[in-house]
Parts: sequence; structure tokens; C-alpha cells
Amino acid sequence: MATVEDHTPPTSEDFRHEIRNWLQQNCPAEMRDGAAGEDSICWGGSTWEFTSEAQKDWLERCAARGLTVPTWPKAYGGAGFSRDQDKILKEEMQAIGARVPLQSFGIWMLGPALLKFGSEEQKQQYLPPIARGEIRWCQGYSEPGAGSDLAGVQCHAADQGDTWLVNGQKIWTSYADRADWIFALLRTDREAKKHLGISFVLIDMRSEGVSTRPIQLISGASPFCETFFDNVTVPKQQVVGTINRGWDVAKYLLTHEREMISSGGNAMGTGRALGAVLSESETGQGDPVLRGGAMRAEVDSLAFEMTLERYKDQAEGGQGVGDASAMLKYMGTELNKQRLELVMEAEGSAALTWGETPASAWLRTKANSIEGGTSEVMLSIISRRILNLPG
Amino acid sequence: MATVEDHTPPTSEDFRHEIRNWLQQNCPAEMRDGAAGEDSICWGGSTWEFTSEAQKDWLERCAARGLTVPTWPKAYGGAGFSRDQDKILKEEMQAIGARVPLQSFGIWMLGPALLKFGSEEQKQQYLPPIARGEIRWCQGYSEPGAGSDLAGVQCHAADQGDTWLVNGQKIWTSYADRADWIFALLRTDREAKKHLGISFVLIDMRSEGVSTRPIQLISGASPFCETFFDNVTVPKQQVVGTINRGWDVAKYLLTHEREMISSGGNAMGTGRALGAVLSESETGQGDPVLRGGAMRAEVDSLAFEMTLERYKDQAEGGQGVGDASAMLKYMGTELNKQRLELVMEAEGSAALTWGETPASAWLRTKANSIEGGTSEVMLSIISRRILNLPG
Amino acid sequence: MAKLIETEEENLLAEAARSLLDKSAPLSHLRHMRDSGARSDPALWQEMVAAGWAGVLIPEAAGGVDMGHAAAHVLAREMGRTLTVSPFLSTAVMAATLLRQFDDATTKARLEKIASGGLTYAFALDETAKFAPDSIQLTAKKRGNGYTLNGKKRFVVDGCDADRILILAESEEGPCLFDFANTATKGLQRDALEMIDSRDAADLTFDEVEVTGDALLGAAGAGYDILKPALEAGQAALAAETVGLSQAAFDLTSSYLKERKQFGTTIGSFQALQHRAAHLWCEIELTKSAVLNAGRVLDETPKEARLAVSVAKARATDTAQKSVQEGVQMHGGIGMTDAFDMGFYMKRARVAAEWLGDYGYHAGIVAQLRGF
Amino acid sequence: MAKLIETEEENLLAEAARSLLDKSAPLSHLRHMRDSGARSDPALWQEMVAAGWAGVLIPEAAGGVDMGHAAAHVLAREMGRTLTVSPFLSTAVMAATLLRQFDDATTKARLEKIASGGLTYAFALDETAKFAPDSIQLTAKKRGNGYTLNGKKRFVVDGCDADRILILAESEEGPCLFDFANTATKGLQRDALEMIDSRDAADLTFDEVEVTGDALLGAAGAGYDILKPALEAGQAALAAETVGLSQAAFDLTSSYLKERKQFGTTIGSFQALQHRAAHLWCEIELTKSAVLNAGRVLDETPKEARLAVSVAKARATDTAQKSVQEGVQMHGGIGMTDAFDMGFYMKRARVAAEWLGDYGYHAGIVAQLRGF
Repeated sequence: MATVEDHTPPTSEDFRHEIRNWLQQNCPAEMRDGAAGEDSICWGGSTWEFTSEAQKDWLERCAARGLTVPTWPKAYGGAGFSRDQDKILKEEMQAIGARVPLQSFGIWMLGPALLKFGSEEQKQQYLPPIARGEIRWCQGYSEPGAGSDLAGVQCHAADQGDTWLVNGQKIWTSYADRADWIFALLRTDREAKKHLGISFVLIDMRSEGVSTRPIQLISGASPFCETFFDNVTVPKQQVVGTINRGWDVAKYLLTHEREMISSGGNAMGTGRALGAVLSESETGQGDPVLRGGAMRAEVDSLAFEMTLERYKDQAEGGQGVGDASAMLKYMGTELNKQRLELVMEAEGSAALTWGETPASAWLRTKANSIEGGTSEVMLSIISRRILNLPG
Repeated sequence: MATVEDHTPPTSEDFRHEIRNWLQQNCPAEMRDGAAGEDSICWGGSTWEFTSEAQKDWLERCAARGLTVPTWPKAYGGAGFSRDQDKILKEEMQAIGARVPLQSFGIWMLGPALLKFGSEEQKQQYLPPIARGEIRWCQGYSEPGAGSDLAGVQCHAADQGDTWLVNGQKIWTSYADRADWIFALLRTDREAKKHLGISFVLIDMRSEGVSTRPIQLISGASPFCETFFDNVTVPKQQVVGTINRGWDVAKYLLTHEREMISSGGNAMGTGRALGAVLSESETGQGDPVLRGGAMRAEVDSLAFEMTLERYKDQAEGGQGVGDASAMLKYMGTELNKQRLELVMEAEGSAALTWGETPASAWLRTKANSIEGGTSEVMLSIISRRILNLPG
Repeated sequence: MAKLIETEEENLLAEAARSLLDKSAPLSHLRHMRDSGARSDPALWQEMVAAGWAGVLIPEAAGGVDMGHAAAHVLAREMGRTLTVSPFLSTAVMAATLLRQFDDATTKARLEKIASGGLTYAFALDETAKFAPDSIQLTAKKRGNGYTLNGKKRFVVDGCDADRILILAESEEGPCLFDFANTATKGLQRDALEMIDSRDAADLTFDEVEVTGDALLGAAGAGYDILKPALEAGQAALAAETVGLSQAAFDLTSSYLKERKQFGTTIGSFQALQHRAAHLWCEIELTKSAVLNAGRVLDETPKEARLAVSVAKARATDTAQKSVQEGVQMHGGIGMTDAFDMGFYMKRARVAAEWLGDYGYHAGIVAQLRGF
Repeated sequence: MAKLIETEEENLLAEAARSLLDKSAPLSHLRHMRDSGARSDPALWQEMVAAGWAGVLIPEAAGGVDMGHAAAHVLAREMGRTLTVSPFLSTAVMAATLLRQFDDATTKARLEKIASGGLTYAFALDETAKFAPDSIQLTAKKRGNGYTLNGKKRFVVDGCDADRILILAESEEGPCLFDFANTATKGLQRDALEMIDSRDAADLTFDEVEVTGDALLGAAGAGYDILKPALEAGQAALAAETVGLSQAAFDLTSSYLKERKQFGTTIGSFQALQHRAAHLWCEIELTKSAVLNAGRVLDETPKEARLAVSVAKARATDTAQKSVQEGVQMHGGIGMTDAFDMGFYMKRARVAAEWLGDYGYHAGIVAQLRGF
């Protein structure tokens, strides 16, 4: 691996070879089972209980090499990889069935926001612990009564000089009950127009006055919470970007989140390809309705993957993805819902029980077209900002 | 047939027997070919050229017995049949492949409106010639610039004492170039609110100042015209119902028209059942996408037929169909469009030429979800009047 | 055929049913059962028995009220509305339809017992993950006066708590139907399934299970013929139940559209949602017609009911999925929470979709009967 | 693989193509051709030849510009936008891809002739109403040095006016591909088809038609292998053409939504139409990606192009139908009139759907390659 770091840029074949060697030497056998389900994820954080020594070793070895956040700068705990290098890393990991060493909202969401909007101090303070899996973050956007209407934030931060006094409630905060910190949208100016007067604030969940309550979903899982702020004091330096301009940060992250959710499309459901499910299903092959539906889903899903690829190429080429992320979010989640419906049909009564069945993943996909902006909001964004239709 | 008229009500078996005998004796052999396409229809009217002696005989014999409009009162040229009797007549006609003796907008549209809103004098004047196929009617509702927005009628009838002076233009007037008379919505009060100030007026197409221009459709057919009124004088007794309350008549007829269009669903396309097309198609059986689609279409089409039946039963039971006719219109035309898409797919390249192919019928169905109120207008009607959603 | 509108009698029956269910089995009752781990509620069933529901398809001579399939559908639909858990479908619809084909004393006694609430049934049909009653692998081997059963049955609805089980097996003489006490039996293994709709279902494994000769219903080899009317009755009643479910989910959604405010207005004023809701209403209307029609045909010309029943089951399956999917999506976040009822409808809709033949199974029958 | 974004070079090519087509072959040109009964326009083709389009896939050594499939797709897409009628797809894409597999003098001369606009080709493949190149019934019977052909070919695109025809036939040695002058020939009957998209197509009947041995391309029995690259190139280019069509129909519709007033406002402010338009835009985006991908794969790893090509053709077929159907419906009455252009898009979309394999054909290939 030393060589990877020294040569810049190494040829991609050399790079691949070195990555392969490093993985061979460092990825514990137990972490090579290709598992991708909810149970195998390492979320990190101060209260994280590793499911095995191997999970701990794997995280630490990766973190030491910057491989939990390969494309972040080395200064903040990353490996400074280009996107092509990152792709090679992912391919090589996939080839040996290596688990992702660490997943978190810090990596997906806060990190990119800090890299773009954070002060140098904030970057140095918050990014490395995310990369090492030491601090687990959650997201505080939605509020009861304003699900899709994010700019309608009511949760209030009153100006107290050097600090804010925060009061209010957030909902759909992912795993807030297990998070160390939260990044939240707060109303810092009640007089300003809707989209103004909002700030993007980082809050320690151990602060006095913060409490959470998990929300049970129809899938049986509780990935979301309600989070309550009752006279919570927050230092002003914990605002990211400009005060009252948090909407800019939020908008950037929303775009980013849509891409994440859409590209996670297949991974969010059952890990098995539809074709594999169908070819193993006991009678699915003979039913033209199911088979025709699966053929259609497969065509669509391949076209969607090509679209993700195209937009990534575009983003890298400097053209940006922008509002088209709404399309990725919309199509990714809707196609994935359809795919899981077909998986349920293909597996018939075998899928109707809890346990080792796709039932829970099927129900979980129903939230994907709601969280991070509903499909309807995405369509309205496309209509207005891309098609320039009135209204 | 005398017996049919004497006994009231005859048992349905007797009735069926008598109908069968009458048809056996009166329906010319050439009129028993089961033809239902555009070319085999007898539309009647003063300029009608019968395609054969048999067509003429068949019309005259039916008209003499009231069988062109079986459910109309005998006094106006009908046979006074109940709906059950009418159903038996249709079944027996279908059994020998008898053609419908006469079709017309007079029968479908104006007749029912006159029966409900016309004066006794109007009924006696206009209904019998419709029943005998002597006068052909067309409908003048839509105007350029106000396709779906029927209440936005601009075509103007200026009050001149005993007469109106009509000026303006209608569009989508069916076969106006071959019609003797038109029933039209005209604005008779420009001050009144949108839905008021409209009258339902009957106009002789031979009146000075009336002209027409056919519109060619993408299917190649020209079933519609533009119709122009240039200082046309119309006697005031040719208003049906109350002056300025023509919207009531129009609304009634719109409901009626929706039912007509939806129940005509299958007849409007190719006469062949989807299943027959598919089982004869050369490779359609082996393609799960096509076969799955056809299965779905068949299920839906049967459910739709049952729904038509249910609503007819409801209407007869006095519960009325009302706004639900919007559902019949919407689902009937949308399902029929899907069906013709499948027919085109099933017939493959054999369907891609003009002539004895479903191509023309396929293209014609595309208008069905536009004429008589678009699918979007139907959905809005359902949303507002049935679901009571706001707006 | 009788008209495709509900009769005054049917309307009264629906009202009575609604009143019983709203009191004794609203959706919160199912939630309570699930949370307390109960998969059936004998007391509730006795209430239904007292109202005559158990005997809806049982001849008066055997203690029933014999109101017919259309009436049974009214009850099933109302139970679908509140997702009521009961042995109604397996026992009062399917078993009653099956047993009334026979007029021996034993059968009559069983029908009487069903009508009086003393006996419930389950049907053991599926062997793979899909409904396929015409390809049975579970063997019934003649042994003296009786039979020995070997094989597996899956997704036996009511399979844990039903008193008796009707088992479709393949013998040398062809398909046989056995009527079997669902008690501890040598060689029979019963695995309760933890169903997503929280109802009773089980997998059954038969390892050299011996049954006596009088367990055989009807003639050996006639198993499928005897079963057929019960299957059709069950499929149609399940379609009715599923229509009730679709309507209830739709009603929840449509109310929510009128109440919920976002972006400064009720979301029901958004035309995109209006049109989707209107389309869904149309779908439900078509499905209601198909179910009404199936009821009429089963009551009047039961031997020609195959097409009508499959159209109804296919439509009901499809419409229910649309209704619950739109239901969750239009509710947004709240629709995803277990605290809200929509998830219960979604889970039941999926189980009902598979039971007694899925969409493709019934659409396939329709295609075949329509000549393609 | 090269990135899935269009290169600067491709953008310039598209601009040049658009400028030529907007001038010489706007949609009104097709309308004019149809109304005057013309099914091809040799002068227009010579303009394209002059611009180098005929040689887009022909090696420079044979007088072409050899720009590759992705470039050919740019041209095809722009022609789809204006529904340009030309021999581009059959000749410049398919025949060129086919012939460049050989390096003999005759073939080279033919490629040169194609590039210089002196030779056009048609492919005679279909024998039933569906594309099925792997089950050929037209027989080629060895007779001395040559072959005798018997059988029928249907839906031969460009079959009336092309100079030569490539015919897939079944011989004792397996499938054979013949390169055949499309002139009056004993035993050959050519029936022009009156196509709904107003283009050139014919049915061909072969009754003891004799061809010489040198008409056989490549080895006997290798006909399908030789044909395969040409088919894939044609399918992908047709997908590109169809994407252009979808986009053009969508653009018409989207402009109309902004202009047309009903109920006192522009219809584009109705949310139901907005969401449908937005959805359609998403569909087109996915299809564009599939076509871009097929171009890249054909240029870089042509032997592995099967999946990419079928995804592109399937998606393009499906998206085009949606685009024209929504196009007609959202335009209302005007969309139905022949005087408006939408009908032309609808008709071409249907013909393009069937040519070289319909949705089900290509989705079937996708399923097979994805293991089910």
C-alpha cells in the first residue's frame, strides 16, 4: 500500500494490483462474506458494539489507510483517491466480498457538507472522527406537520449572544437514539421569508435537554426517531456556513442525499438480483405476468444503472448533476419499489413470513420514495426547474 | 310481431321467440354478415346513399316496427321496449349477425335530450324523422381555443326578437359535412356567468351562412369538421329547454355521451377480441411481455363490461349514473387504447400498413380519450364531484 | 341473472355486519391481537356465529341460514374493511361449500357443528410457494382400510387453530380429499408461521401419517372435483374481503387528502394527487363490479362460475396492491409508521394476493377460458 | 470505457446534423413526401453523403470517415428528431458494419460505393410478422455453382428502392447470407407496402430464384454470425433514432403545455400534467443513458454489445410509445389531427418498435443474459 501512496498517479493496473494485495493482507476472512444487510453494517459511534473482533479490526485497518472515506483529502482522514481509483477499490472489495468497513450519515451527508461549507477549523474538528467511526451523526431536517415542506422549519434557535437556545421537535431523524451528534436545520430568524432565516447547526446529542423516541415502521424496523429539544444551549461556532443561510447547505445536501438514496437503490432492498430470485422461484417462470414484469424491471434497472453512471461522469466532468438528482431519487426509489414487489410475487407464500425473507426489505422500500423528499416533490422539482413549467 | 305488440308484458321466452321469428322473416341475408366497421354503418339522412337495396329494406322494415329506437315511446317512432326486451332484441340480432339498421347522433344524443327537455311539439317534430333515418344530426359543442372548457362557449346568438342571429365557429362537429341539422351550444347572454347564458339550439344546416370544413385525423379518417356560422338566422322555437339554461341540457347529454363512448369501447376498435388476435398471432404467444399484457387487458376489459352492466342496472333501478359516467368514459376509453396497443403489438409488422389492418382503428382510439371530455377532465370531475376533494 | 346492484337485504346485512365489527373487531383489535401474540379470537367468532355468519352457506336443514354467496361476500367485504381475523373464509365459506355437497349423517352433523360454532376447518393445499392444486405431490397410499400420508403442505391458512383440516393428496386412484382432526398425530409435524399479516398459518409435514378410510371425502380420485366448488367460493369471498380492504385503505387516504396541510394548503387540492386518487377510485369501482358479478354467478349458475371468480380474484388482488401502495405514498412519513393502520392493510393485501392463487394464476385462467 | 457523456466532437457533429436536417429535411419534408407519394429522396441522401454520413462506419481506406457507432447514433438521433427518411440505417449503419468484416476487393468496392453515395442496401430478414432471424424458412438450395431461393420475406425496410438486398436464407449447411441486386429477377416478386410511417418497405416472394455462387457472403452456414454485428449496430442506431423521436415529441408537448390556455390558465400549470411530463422526462433520460452506453460498448468492446444493445432498443421502443401517447393526449384535439405533426411521430414510433425486434424480443434477450 505504501506504493499506492507514493506514486501519483500510479497506472490503474498497478493501482489495482496494490489494492488487491492490501485487501488480501488486511481484510479479515469473516469480513469477506459479502453480507450487506442491516445486521452486517458497521455504523460506528461512541456506543457502537462491534459484532466481532474482525469487524473492529477491519474498521481500524481501513481507517488507518483512509479507506473508510477514500475520496476525502488525506488531511481529514481520507485517502485522497480519484473517482476512478475509488471505483477500482470498490471493484476489488466486491471481488472478494469484502464488507463496507463503515457506513454513516457523517460519511454520506455531513462530510460533503463540511467539505463544501465548513470552516477549516470545523473540517479539522469533525471530519477525522467521522472517518475513524468514532462519532456517529444523525440528520435533523423534517418536523411534524411539515414532512415534505422542509423550508417550513419551526424548530427554533433563539439568539443568546454567543449561544443559541434551541426549542422544538424534529422527526424522521435516522437512528437519533444511537447518534452522538445531530446536524439540524433550525429557524434562527422568524421574521425572514420562509427559505431565509434558517441555519444549519451541529448539536451534541448529549447536551442537556435533548431526548429521542424511536418510531417503529411497518417493516418492524425503527431506523427513525422523533427528537426533542427542550431549552438546549448550542455554541454559535457550531453553525455551518452563514447564519440564516442554512438553506443553501440544506439544498446542497438534499441534492446529495437524493443521489445517495437513488444509487443505493439496489442495495437497500434484498441483495439478490431479480433474475436470480425468479430463476429459483418455484413457479414464477411459468407465469407470463410475473415474467413479463421481471423482464421489464430488469431492462429498467439496467438503464437506471447506466444513468447513474452517466450522471457521475457528468458531475466529474464539471457539468454537475444539480436538479437532475431529483430524477435519480425519483426513478431509483420507484423502480426499486417495483422490483421488491416482483421479488415478493416471485417468492410467493415463502415471502409472507418474518425472518429470512424479503418481506422486511419490501416494506422498507416503501419509505424510500418518501424520505429525503417524496416522489411528488421530486416530480415538482423536475417540472419547475428542469422543464420550466409554470407554478 | 303482432303478438309482441298485443301482449303486455309477454313472458321473456315468448318475446324472444317472436323477435327471432320476425328477424328470420325480415332481416335480409346480406344484412346478416356481422359487419360492424365504419363502412357497414347506415347513418341515414337526406343525402344518404344506401350501399345496397338490402340496407334500405332493412332500415325501412325496422323503422316501421320501431326497432331503430326500440326503447323510445311508440308515439315518437320507437317500439316502447323495456331494457330487458331491448337486451333480448340485441342478443337475437347478434345471434344471426344482423347489422344495426341505423346509427346516428340523433338516436344517441339528441333523442334522449329531447325526450327529457323538449316540448311536446319538438318531440313530435324531430323524433320520428330520426327514428326513420330521414334527418341526420351532428353535435356542435367544442370551439377552437376551448377544447375541454365547454362552458367557455363564444359562438354567439344575438337576440333579434323572434329569431337569433348566430355568428361563430364550432369544431369537432362529427360528420357535419353530411348532416342535415346540428344541435349546438350557443352563448345567448354575454353578461351572464360562464355556465349561464348558454342555450341549446337546433339549426338547419341548409340555413344561409352555415358552412363546414372536414378535419383529417391521424388515422386517415375525417369524422369531424369545423363548422362556421356567418349571420345565420334561427327561429327562437328551436331552443330546447329554457333560454340561457342550455348548460343543463348539455350536462345531461355529456353524461349520456360518456356512457355511449365508454360502452362503445370495444366496438370502436377492431371488432376482434384480443384473445383471438393473440392466439392467431405468429409469435405473440411466446412473448411473456405481450402475453402478460394481454392477460391483464382481458381481465380489465371483463371487469369493465361488468361495470357497464352494473351501472345500467343502477340507472334502471332509479339510482342514476350521474357523475360516475365520467368513470365509464375514462376507463372505457383508456382500456380500449391499451387494448389496441396490444393488438398492434400482437399483429407485429402485419399491422403496420394501411388497409385491412387494425392500424386505422388503433389511431382512432387515441381520440376517444379526448372527444366528449378528455380523460383529464373526467378525472377532475371524479375528484371534485365524487371524492369531494377541494378545488 | 339478478341485477348487479346490492339488494335491500344485502344492504341491511352490511349494516348489521358493520355494526358488529366496528364494536367487536375494529382494526385496533387486530393490532391488539398482534401485540399480545394472539392469532385467533374464539370469543369474536362466537359473536359472529350468534349473528348467523357461520351458517351463511349452510342449508337450513343443517342449522344454517343459507343466504348464499353474495351475502357471504357482503360479510367478507365488511371483514376486509376492518381486517377482521376469523375462521369465516376457511370454515363458513370453503368448508361449508365443500361439505354441503354430501348428504350423509356425518357430514350433516359437521355442518350443524360449523353453524353452531363448534367446529372450524383449514385447507391444506399448497406444496410449493405458489397455489397449484392440480399438481399435488403429497401421497396417500392405500393401507388396509385406510391411507398413509407422506409429504408437505405449506401456507395452510388457519392451520394451527382449526379443529379439522381438509387435505388434498395424490393417490393411485387420483386426487383424494381427506377430512382430518387437527390434533397431535403420530408423524404429523405442525410448524406455526410468523405471518406478516399476523394471522394463523402453518406448514404441515406428513411422515407416514395414518388415516382411517372414513377420513376420505367422496370417492377416491374425485378429490379435485369435490374441492373445486369450495375453491371457487373461497376465491370469490377472498376477492370480496380484499375489495373491502381496498375501499378502507382508499377511504383512509381520501380523508387524509382532505385534512393534511402542506405548503400552505390541503394536499387534496394538488391535482396530481387528485387524479391519482380518482384513478384509484375507478379501479376500485371495476373491481367491485367483478366481485358483485362473481357473487351473482355463484348463486345462480355455480357450475359456470370459473371465469367470473377468476376475474374477481385477479382484479381484487391487483386493486388492493394499488390501493395500499398509493395509501402509504400519499400519507408520506406517517403512512410508513407502525402506529398508523396503513401498514396492516399493506401486509394483509400481500397475503391475500397469494392465498388461493395469485394474480398471474387467475389471469391465466381468464386467458385460457377466453381462448388464448 | 469512455465516459457516458457526449464528447465535444459529438456535440459538434450533432450541431452540424441539426443544421443540415433543419434546412433540408424538417418534418414538413416528410409530410410533403407522403402527400406526393414519394417514399425516398435521393437528392437528400446525396446531401448526407456529401456531409460524410454514408461513410460514418466505413474505414478510411474504403473512403469512409470511420467515426464509430456513437457518432452514427448522434446522426440517427438527429434524424429521429425530424423523422428524416433516408437509407442511412440500412445502408450506412447495417450494410457498412456487415461488409467491413470482409477485406476482398469486391467488398471494398462496395463499401467505397456506399461511402460515395452510389449504392444502397436493404436487409431481407423477417418471414413472419415478428423479427426472428434465428428461425428462417426461406430455403437456399445448392444448384451447381449457385443457389436456388424459395420462400417469402416480409417487412423489408427500404426494399423497393435499395440497390441491393442482403437476404438471410437457410441452406443445408446452415444459414447463408446472400448479397443480391434488387432488380427485376425471374421468380422474384416485390410488393410495395403502404406503410403507416410513409417509408419504403416491401414484401418479397422468391419462387425458384437463382443466384450465383459469388452472391454468398462469407462461408455457407455462417450467415447468422456475419449478420450479427450488423443487426446489433442497426438495433442500437434505431434505438438512437427513436430517442430522437421521443425527445422531439416531448419537446412539442412541453412547449404546448407552456402555450395552450384552458380554463383561464396555461395547461402546463396543472400539476397532474406537470407530474406526467416530469415522469416522461425521467423515462427519456434513462433511455438516453442506455443509448449512450450502447454506442460506447459497440465502439469499444463490440463482441460484448448484446446486452447493451438490447437494453437500448427495448427502452427506446417503450419510451417512444409513452412519449407519443402522452403527446397526443396532452395536445387534445389538435394532437389527433393530421395537420399537426404528432401523428407522424406516433406512426413512426410504432414501425420503429417492430423493426429489428420489438420490446418483448429485446427484453427476452436481456432476461436470458441476466440469467432468467
